[in-house]
Amino acid sequence: MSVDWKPKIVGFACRWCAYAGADLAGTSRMKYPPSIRLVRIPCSCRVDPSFVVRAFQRGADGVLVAGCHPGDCHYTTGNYLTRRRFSLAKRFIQYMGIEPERFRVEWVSAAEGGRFAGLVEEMTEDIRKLGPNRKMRERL
Amino acid sequence: MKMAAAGSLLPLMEALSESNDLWAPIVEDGQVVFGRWKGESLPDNYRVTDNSPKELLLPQTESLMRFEGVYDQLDIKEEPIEGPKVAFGVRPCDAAALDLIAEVLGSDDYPDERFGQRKDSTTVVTLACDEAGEHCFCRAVGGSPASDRGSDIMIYPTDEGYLLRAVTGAGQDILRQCESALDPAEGGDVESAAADCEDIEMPLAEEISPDGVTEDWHRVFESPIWEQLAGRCRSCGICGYVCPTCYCFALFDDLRGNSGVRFRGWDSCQFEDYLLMAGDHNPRPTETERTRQRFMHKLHYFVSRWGEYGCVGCGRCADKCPVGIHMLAAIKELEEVV
Amino acid sequence: MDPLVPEVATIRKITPETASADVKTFEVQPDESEVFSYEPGQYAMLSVFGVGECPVSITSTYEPGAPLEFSIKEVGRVTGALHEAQVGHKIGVRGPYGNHFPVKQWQGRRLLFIGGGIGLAPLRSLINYCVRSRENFGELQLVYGARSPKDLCFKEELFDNWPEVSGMQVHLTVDAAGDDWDGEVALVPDFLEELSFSPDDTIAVTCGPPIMIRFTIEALKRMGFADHKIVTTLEIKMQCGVGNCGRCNIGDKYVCVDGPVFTYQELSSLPQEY
Amino acid sequence: MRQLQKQLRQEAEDAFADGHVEVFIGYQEGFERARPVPVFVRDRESVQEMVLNEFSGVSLSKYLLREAERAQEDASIGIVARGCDGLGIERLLYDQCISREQLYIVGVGCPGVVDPEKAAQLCGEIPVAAEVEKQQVVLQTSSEELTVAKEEVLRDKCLKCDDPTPRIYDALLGEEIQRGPVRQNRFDGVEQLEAVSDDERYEFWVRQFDRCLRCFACRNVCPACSCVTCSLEEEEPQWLKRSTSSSEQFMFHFTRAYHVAGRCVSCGACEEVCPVGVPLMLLNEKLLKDVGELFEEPSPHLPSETEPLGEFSYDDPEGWRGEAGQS
Repeated sequence: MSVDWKPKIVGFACRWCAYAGADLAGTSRMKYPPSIRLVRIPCSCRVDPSFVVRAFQRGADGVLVAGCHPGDCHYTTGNYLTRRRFSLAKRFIQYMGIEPERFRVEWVSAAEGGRFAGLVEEMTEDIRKLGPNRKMRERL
Repeated sequence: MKMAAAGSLLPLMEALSESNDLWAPIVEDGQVVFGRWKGESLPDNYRVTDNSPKELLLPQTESLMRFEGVYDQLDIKEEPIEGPKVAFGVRPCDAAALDLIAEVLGSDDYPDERFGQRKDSTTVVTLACDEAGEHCFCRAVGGSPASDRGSDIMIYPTDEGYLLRAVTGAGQDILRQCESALDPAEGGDVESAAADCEDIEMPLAEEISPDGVTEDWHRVFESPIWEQLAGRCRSCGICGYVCPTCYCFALFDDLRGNSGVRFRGWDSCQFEDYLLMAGDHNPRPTETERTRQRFMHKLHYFVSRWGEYGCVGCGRCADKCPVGIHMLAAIKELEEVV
Repeated sequence: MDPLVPEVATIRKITPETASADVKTFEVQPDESEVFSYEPGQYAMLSVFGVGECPVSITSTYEPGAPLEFSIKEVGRVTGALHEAQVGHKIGVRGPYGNHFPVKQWQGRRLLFIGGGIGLAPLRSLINYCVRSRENFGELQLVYGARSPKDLCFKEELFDNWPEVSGMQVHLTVDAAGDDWDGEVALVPDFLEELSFSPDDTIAVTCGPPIMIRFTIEALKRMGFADHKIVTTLEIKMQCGVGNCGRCNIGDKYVCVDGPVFTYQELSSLPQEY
Repeated sequence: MRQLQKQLRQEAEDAFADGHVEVFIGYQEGFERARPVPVFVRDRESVQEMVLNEFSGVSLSKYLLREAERAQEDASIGIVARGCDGLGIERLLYDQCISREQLYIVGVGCPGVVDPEKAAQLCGEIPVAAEVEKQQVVLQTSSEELTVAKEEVLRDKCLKCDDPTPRIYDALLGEEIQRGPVRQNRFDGVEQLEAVSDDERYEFWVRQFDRCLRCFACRNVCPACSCVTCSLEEEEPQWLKRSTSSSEQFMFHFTRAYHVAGRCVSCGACEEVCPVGVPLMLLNEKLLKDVGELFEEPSPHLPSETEPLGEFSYDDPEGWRGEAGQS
């Protein structure tokens, strides 16, 4: 592992909560590792599990899907579907051999800037320990 | 040049692998596949491998070139070709198939460089058959269980072990390389060993022959048998992908940012989108036209272009087709049409 | 060099042909070498890198040093990407491929060109060839139609250049017209029959949409043209252009190397899979 | 089975005589011994070509998609259905690809189908005939009769079957064979794989997927894969690149399996047609196992009005907490 390697995390963040939470972390000047690249999505249930595989293919060392807490979905029930979908997908991705630390699904509200920063910090540290991801990685 | 190996081919394979990239039939999760050799003896009683050795010469996907820049400052680099290989334990049908593909891809007008280079740098060590498998019919299409077509070295099984014969200069060189693992074939009669293989029973080939079935190809083309055969076709690509003589390919690009790769990859005429054009026109829209195309190509079009059948009788398509669309079944029904 | 690897070329000029610009003519010059020499009716494979490749007939007529010209209608992914390209952009070119119109055999004959829409593209190469060596051919007739006056391609040649050529006549028609059109309004095959050309010593060459070709051939046969004197070009999906990828066969013929130019006599002995 | 074949022909003949059946999907003798192939009988006279024996087991349900498209509006389609095809038909019904009124299902209480290759290993030749009895199978070769245990000679998927009789039919041939529970060990393979390390599991799949030829036979036979245009063939966005790199093979197999998650009826057709032996059911069954555990579906492979991934409950667990295999 090269000394200056830093984990790359792709984050899919719901625009109504997690993305706003990330914003809050920024405007509150909270410190967290610059390892995450956020993709703003309308709702966590917009995330197809194939997105996660695609992210690993294209070079992500970790993937985070972040949506509103159950009960708080802007579209009422989107995140309940997310919960079902990723309960299954998370296990399936691990079944294909991806370490569980590399892919997480979390609920982050717009008010939880600190929680968002903490999550990124925790994930970055977990992945740093694992090293770069080579699984499913494309070599073009 | 002839040599002998007593009992086992393992010492020969070990000797070959020392200075060569050795490929052979291997067992993987219970499947017999043609892959990079891993130190094991040849699988017991294998007939043909699931995949054909054609993929050594025409990989399922390969990148032809890389490009930097898309609309501007374009820089193209051709992809280098991997080093020489020895293909060991190839069956005579599969070795002949490599030669058959070379008819097309090696033709004078536009020789396929990548295929040609690989063909030149691959030494084919063929193991003649001492038994025909359930689906074998090489003899019906002009092949033989002892044929040395497309081979550099022939190995004939005998009661005592194996007799080896170099067919080409390249084969001779390779045999010399591993002389230590072989015995001089004193008293070994290669001709009679070959003749024994030649004579094995092959029930399917005795009954049915494609000779003449496509003479009146217009009639064959219009025959209702295509619709019957194709009725059960699943439009999957198994037959073409396991076929050692199918060579159809497609080109496709993959782009990341401003750089990318142009690939070449297998394609199958059984896929619905094989001939689908921009504007949704499809000259072969249903299973019927596509199934007919496959058989007509092997039994007539290939013959009229290259003077021989585009099939070597390995029987893979018959074995692997989930719904029993069998080359010989088609021929048998065509015989009735003619 | 692998035959499948194209040469990089630069787009020098883009000319919209139709009012809606769904057909554009691209002037293309290879970066590293001279333009290859080619015959009327041949085609080239054009690449937009990252998108793909497609066969396109060459619209220009070979002249040493002159750029290649391709008139392209936007129909699919690659042609769509080509339509987005700008002057100065790089594309890939390889060719020339396929057979060509047997212009040497046609010396001294009268030629009847029948085009529809973008089908005039491969004919343009042939027509300009004949115009350039005018003395080698008999009378030249062009019957050309498009959906509307706005869809007529190569207007300069249609209205200004070709009608001026001695012994050449241009007959235009449109399927539907507005106030700006005082010419013929008819489908090409009907117009053709109305004009009624003599089949004597004449070769009819037709290019256009499949449906137009079908009815044109029927009309030509009624006019007395023999099968081997009716010539057309086929379009089919291709990948390699050099007879290797196996895709474009019609019976035992490969459109990429045995075509795209076929006589109706040849076509009628092939399966109807095009 | 011979008796059942006679009954089947009678059923089919009656259906044609009634005039409402336009086509009857069943089996006929194939070109090779012990390999019957699908047949589409379109008239009363051809009914006699139909066979039903210990070897006729090719999955038929997916053909209904095409036949339904071609059939006249008021005509119906007859089909022979073993238990596995029965579930496949149910799948197509719940997915509204076909309607029940369109179908005339002749169910078969299926004792299991003989794998001709396994039989050939035991007999030294492909048997001429076979009879499946309670716990054993009698194989008839050209020269002898051999009695073997079911486990030795039935298709792998039959050994794990707990739905031998279709749940819906218009006529039933033979006795209804009671549902499992045969599959107490159904998820053994999945559990073994869950038990190894992530790296080992990854290597396992790399090896399996590298053999994959991308022939798409698994998708083409799957009764749960009924999309008009498959996402795997979509060009924009191109979900699946055409390269067969290890990376793309993961994308393919992930997508294929996940797109039928909660809808797979465990008929085993995909694995059966795979020409290179990719253990596709290990993927499907992992999803079935997790659907069962997470959403408390006792028989997750049985089709029903609701789809596990099309609904939710307010107190669903967060399945991503905990390791693979734990609930």
